[in-house]
Amino acid sequence: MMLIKLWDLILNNITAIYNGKTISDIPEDLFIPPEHLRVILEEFEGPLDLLLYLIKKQNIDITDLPILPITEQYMQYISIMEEMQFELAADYLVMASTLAEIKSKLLLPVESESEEEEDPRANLIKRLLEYQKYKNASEQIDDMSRNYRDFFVVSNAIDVKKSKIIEVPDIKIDQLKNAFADVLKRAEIFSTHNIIAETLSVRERMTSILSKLEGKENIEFIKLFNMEEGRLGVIVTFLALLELVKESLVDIIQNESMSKIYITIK
Amino acid sequence: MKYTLENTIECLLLVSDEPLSLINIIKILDDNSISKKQIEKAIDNLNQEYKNKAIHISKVASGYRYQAKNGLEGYIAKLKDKGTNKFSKAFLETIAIIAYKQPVTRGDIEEIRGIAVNSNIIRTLIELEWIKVVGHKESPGKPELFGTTTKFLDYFNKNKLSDLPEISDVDSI
Amino acid sequence: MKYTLENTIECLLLVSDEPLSLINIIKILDDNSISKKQIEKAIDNLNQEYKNKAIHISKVASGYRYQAKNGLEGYIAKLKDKGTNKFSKAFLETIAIIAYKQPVTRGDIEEIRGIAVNSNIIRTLIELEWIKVVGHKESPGKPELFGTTTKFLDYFNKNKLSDLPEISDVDSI
Repeated sequence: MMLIKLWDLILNNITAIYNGKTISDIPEDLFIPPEHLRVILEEFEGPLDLLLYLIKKQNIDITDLPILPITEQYMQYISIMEEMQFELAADYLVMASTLAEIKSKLLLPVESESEEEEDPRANLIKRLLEYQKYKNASEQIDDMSRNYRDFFVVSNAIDVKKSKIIEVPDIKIDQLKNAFADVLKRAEIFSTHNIIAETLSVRERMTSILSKLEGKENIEFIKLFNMEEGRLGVIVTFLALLELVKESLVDIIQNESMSKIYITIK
Repeated sequence: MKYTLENTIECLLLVSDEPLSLINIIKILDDNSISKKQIEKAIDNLNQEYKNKAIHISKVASGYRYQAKNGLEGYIAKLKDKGTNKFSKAFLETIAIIAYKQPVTRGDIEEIRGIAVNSNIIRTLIELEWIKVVGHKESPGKPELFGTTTKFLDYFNKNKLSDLPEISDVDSI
Repeated sequence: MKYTLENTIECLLLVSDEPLSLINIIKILDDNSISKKQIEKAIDNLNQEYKNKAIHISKVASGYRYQAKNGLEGYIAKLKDKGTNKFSKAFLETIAIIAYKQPVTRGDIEEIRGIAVNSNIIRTLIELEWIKVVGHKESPGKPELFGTTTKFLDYFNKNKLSDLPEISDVDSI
């Protein structure tokens, strides 16, 4: 039920980007997993963006904004988001009440004595147009040529001998942790990656395996394991190896079945 | 001076992390007899010398820097192991509003976008040194007013704010 | 090729953050007809051309890189005086990313921070022996992979990496 309603909203032409792929033309019988729906919902940058989408979808003349159908659709959307327990920004609800207010004002009989009564929709229309203007501007900025993508800056190209003895910085362990937490928060802003916290022991083991391999042709698989570490140690080493293979950093080689397995740097 | 003015400027620009303005260069050289004109001339001479080379000195908002000329992007891309520098829509909208409407407060940005400003975005913009606090609005709470910096323009290879693409008012959607 | 081999190598070495070995250069050029000898010769020619300049290409352990010749130390010191970034947020974040996400390339760090990595920070970390090159990623240009050292752990009085504070609820941050 919920999916069908949403279907209406998304089917028309929303081009949500998921993992870089456009999922605009999905066959009708395809089930959309909830996390994909979430991505589609997240495509909206706020209530104004959602309203603009609804208006565009219906080819409505914005200067004659039909408040009733738009309000209904907007509310429908909000309820889907709530059903999905999507963390709904309060701003969406503020907009809902603004719409309701405009609607009720429009339903009131026009009092002729107040000259030049402003159209209750005027302010909303103005905001929508203003927002569209900056949305366009943001797309223009996105299209501008930028460093490292469209041109390349030569910076710091020359090695300069350090004469002074380096001073060891004074860093507390918590600062390090907080710095990483900060960086993860920030990383959300740059939309190209997903960062998952992995257990440090696996990461550490990856580094130590690479160090062991550095300068060597190969190492026998079995030699990477230290039995004294017990089961957990073995598992950590194994996971680290898998991760290294996944990141194409090492190769696992076995010349014939049952023969010795070797690990080499790729 | 052991080297010509040209050779000295060449070395300084290549050593520097950031673009150097004429004033920066004069300060470093610490020689009253050298004028801005002379430095500009030396930079012209260098670019003349680089005519067939794949690099040149380019002028951006905060000064002069070396850039690769077109034609080697394919090689450089391999060299750089870069991310794609994609920015989220929220990030782009925020910087667009600041760039085109500056000076603006957080409240102004919220008003236009219709949604609360993500503090991480503002923090990132400040750390990137793309924006800075340029003053405080004369209103309750004295909110900070943000404006863009020369570093923001540098990133997009622009000299001044008016080099940004023009935007016009929207009257239909 | 639009540029001569000399001009191409000049540009690549200048744009690169790391020294490039002959093998690196050949891989980037991706042209079987170019031999190591030819590249060595081109570098010689460039250095010949730089005879009166304040820069030259020098060979270090991991490859070729540009260096300043003697004579401009005073100016360069002023240029670099702007602080070594040692206690900066960028420094802290860079070492934090290496510690928690190792092995990582420069590109990985840039992608996570969204900001270009300051080469001075990497150099300082290597000089401090807090990080080292633990391998090379199998991607064009074979970028270096950095990991932390035991010296880094010693500094924080830890035995192993997993003793570092956990970043538990990363998703909810």
